[in-house]
Amino acid sequence: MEFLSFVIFLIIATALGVVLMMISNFLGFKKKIVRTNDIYESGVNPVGSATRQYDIKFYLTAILFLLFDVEIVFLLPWALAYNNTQNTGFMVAGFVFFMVVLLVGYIFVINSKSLKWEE
Amino acid sequence: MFSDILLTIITMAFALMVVFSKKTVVSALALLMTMLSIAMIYFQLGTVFLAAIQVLVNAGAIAILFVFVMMLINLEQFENNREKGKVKLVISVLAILVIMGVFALIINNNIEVLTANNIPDNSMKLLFDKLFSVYYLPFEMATVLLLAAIVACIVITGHEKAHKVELEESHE
Amino acid sequence: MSSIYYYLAAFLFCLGLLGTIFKKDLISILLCLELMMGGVSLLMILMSRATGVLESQLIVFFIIIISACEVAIGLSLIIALYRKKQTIYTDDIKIITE
Amino acid sequence: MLEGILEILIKTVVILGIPLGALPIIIHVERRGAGFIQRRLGPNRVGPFGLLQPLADVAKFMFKEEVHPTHVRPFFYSLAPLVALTVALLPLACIPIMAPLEISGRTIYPEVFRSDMGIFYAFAVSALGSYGILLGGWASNNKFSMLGALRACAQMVSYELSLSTSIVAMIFLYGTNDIHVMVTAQTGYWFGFLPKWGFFIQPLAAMLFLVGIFAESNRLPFDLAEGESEIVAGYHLEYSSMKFAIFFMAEYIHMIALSALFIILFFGGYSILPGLDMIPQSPIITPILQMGSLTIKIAMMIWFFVWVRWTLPRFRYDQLMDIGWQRLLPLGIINLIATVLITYFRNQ
Repeated sequence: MEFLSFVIFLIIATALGVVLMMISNFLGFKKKIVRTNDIYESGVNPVGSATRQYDIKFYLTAILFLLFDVEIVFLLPWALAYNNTQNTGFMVAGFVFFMVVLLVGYIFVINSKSLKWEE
Repeated sequence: MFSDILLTIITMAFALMVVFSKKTVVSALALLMTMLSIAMIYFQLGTVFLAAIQVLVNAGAIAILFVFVMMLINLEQFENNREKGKVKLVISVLAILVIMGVFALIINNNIEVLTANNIPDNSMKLLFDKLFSVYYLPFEMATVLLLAAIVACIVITGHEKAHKVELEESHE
Repeated sequence: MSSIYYYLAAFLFCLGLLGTIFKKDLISILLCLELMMGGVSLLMILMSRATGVLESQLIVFFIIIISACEVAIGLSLIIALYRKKQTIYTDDIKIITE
Repeated sequence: MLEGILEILIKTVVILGIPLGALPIIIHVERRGAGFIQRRLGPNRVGPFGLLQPLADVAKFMFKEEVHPTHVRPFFYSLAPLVALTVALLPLACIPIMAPLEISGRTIYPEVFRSDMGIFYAFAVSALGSYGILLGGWASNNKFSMLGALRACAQMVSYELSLSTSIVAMIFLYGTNDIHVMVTAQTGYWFGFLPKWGFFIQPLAAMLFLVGIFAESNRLPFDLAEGESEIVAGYHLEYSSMKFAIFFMAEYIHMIALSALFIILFFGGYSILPGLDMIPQSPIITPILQMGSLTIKIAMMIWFFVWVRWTLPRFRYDQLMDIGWQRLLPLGIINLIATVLITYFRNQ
């Protein structure tokens, strides 16, 4: 039942977007001017291609996000399990170890200056 | 029953797209869709928590990383020069068909056992309790593994300055 | 529930294997490895459902952690290689090392 | 079975209809609010107080020429707005607008799909929000779009970390994932006058979450994705007419959904506002009061967004990343450690 309701919601939400996009396709004003369809670069003739090499920092941000995200995501079940267990001391000791590891990683990242954006 | 078949077909279609699509960016996006449909299957099987983790980590972070890298590397300068060793392809497709056949035999012989549902309703709570009592140590070790991965990533990609000097030289 | 998901898991694994063998660029190889991991995790959850053993769901947790590490390091290596040699094809790497 | 499907359909239509119907009003409030804050008039010509302006806008969006640039990747170019809108709508599925109703011995839940993993689900789905933007920027095949999309993505991803630390702290304190249990825990008063809202036990987490919402929904002061002075309009530069409008809607709906989550975690969700609970409760009045309270809370949040937007200038990109990684993330981690240790030692 849960799954069914999710699927129905998903289908209706997608259908909504499709219908909205169709509306302007049918009603939209149509006029063919060649220059309208050109690439936009502040009104001048476009230079080079858009698929150039971008800054490595974007990529480093994403990679560090992935690793930190995995760590933090696994804290969520920990928070739930803590409230079910009697053995809280053990849980908190593990948590402190976990956090120490996370902080060591964090300090390493900050020290390596790979997330410094200004030159 | 119907939704099982539909989800399977969707997942298979996206998985085929991952392998056979001509553009690598398209295959990365297809991988994202495969991950999302696998998450739907998890959801349908009743393991909502694992579905959420799958969406968060596999679809939310790993797939985004692939897309980012493709935008960084400027893949379109590489032409698609995959050479096709026809004999190798035929042999490995045959081998995979044999593997699938063996699999099908095993599944068909144990079909009652395999399609049973033996998970209790509050399985997530039990799962968490197990993870954070009996299997706490491996979990902590996995965290250390993540730390090692963070350090490795920074060290591998961290020669920004050397690279810049190189680029400037090549421009001149 | 029907047994069709078992076939799906096997299919994903085999397809990933096929891709890993035949793809020439490193990024596609990593993508196919992810497919294989997806197949294995799906099989783990199916088996946990069939046998009632919760531990196999825990394996999925660890697969997710390990695949995150693997992808991060693999992509870093690809980036480093690309900066050095301007290529991501396995054949070119072979030529370079010779 | 058929009855169940009908119930789901009704809930879906209501849950999707409310935010979509409220959108024109929100946009109008935003413009009039801008006028009010900057001491100018704002749109006031169409209809009384300019109230018909949103309708005129919708009509304009419908009848505008749809430009199909020749250099885009056509399939993904059309897919991107669709992805953005669908992903923005998904978190709404698990947000309850009132307490579960008891009708003839059957419990009817107000959210579209009921799960004890509600917060997880909403959080996981809203993490997908960056794909619409990334796809749009990439498919446009334009330098400005590409750069805007990359910026937006890196920014959303960085602020998600501090946002998730504050969610972990709140889940730890409530000890549950179930939204209804969370709201029940926040009903009532401390010392007879202070509402039992999460905000008063975790103000720091609330601040982190609030900043996170601004960054996730690309609102000013964090709207680097569309910084006009640098990259013209960012990822939706090549989009026109309804496709542009859909991106716009997706941004607002993302904002509404995240505000609703914020209210559930920190301001008591649908629990009745202090003052309104003087009204005598009955099975008919209570749900209406709950819906009203939730609406008022979300409206206050929206007004707060408008207020901030027209007050603060935009950050620079390096400042933005520094705030995310070097200020908010350590604050979140320290807050989490402090919360856990204090709770542990208080229970000893």
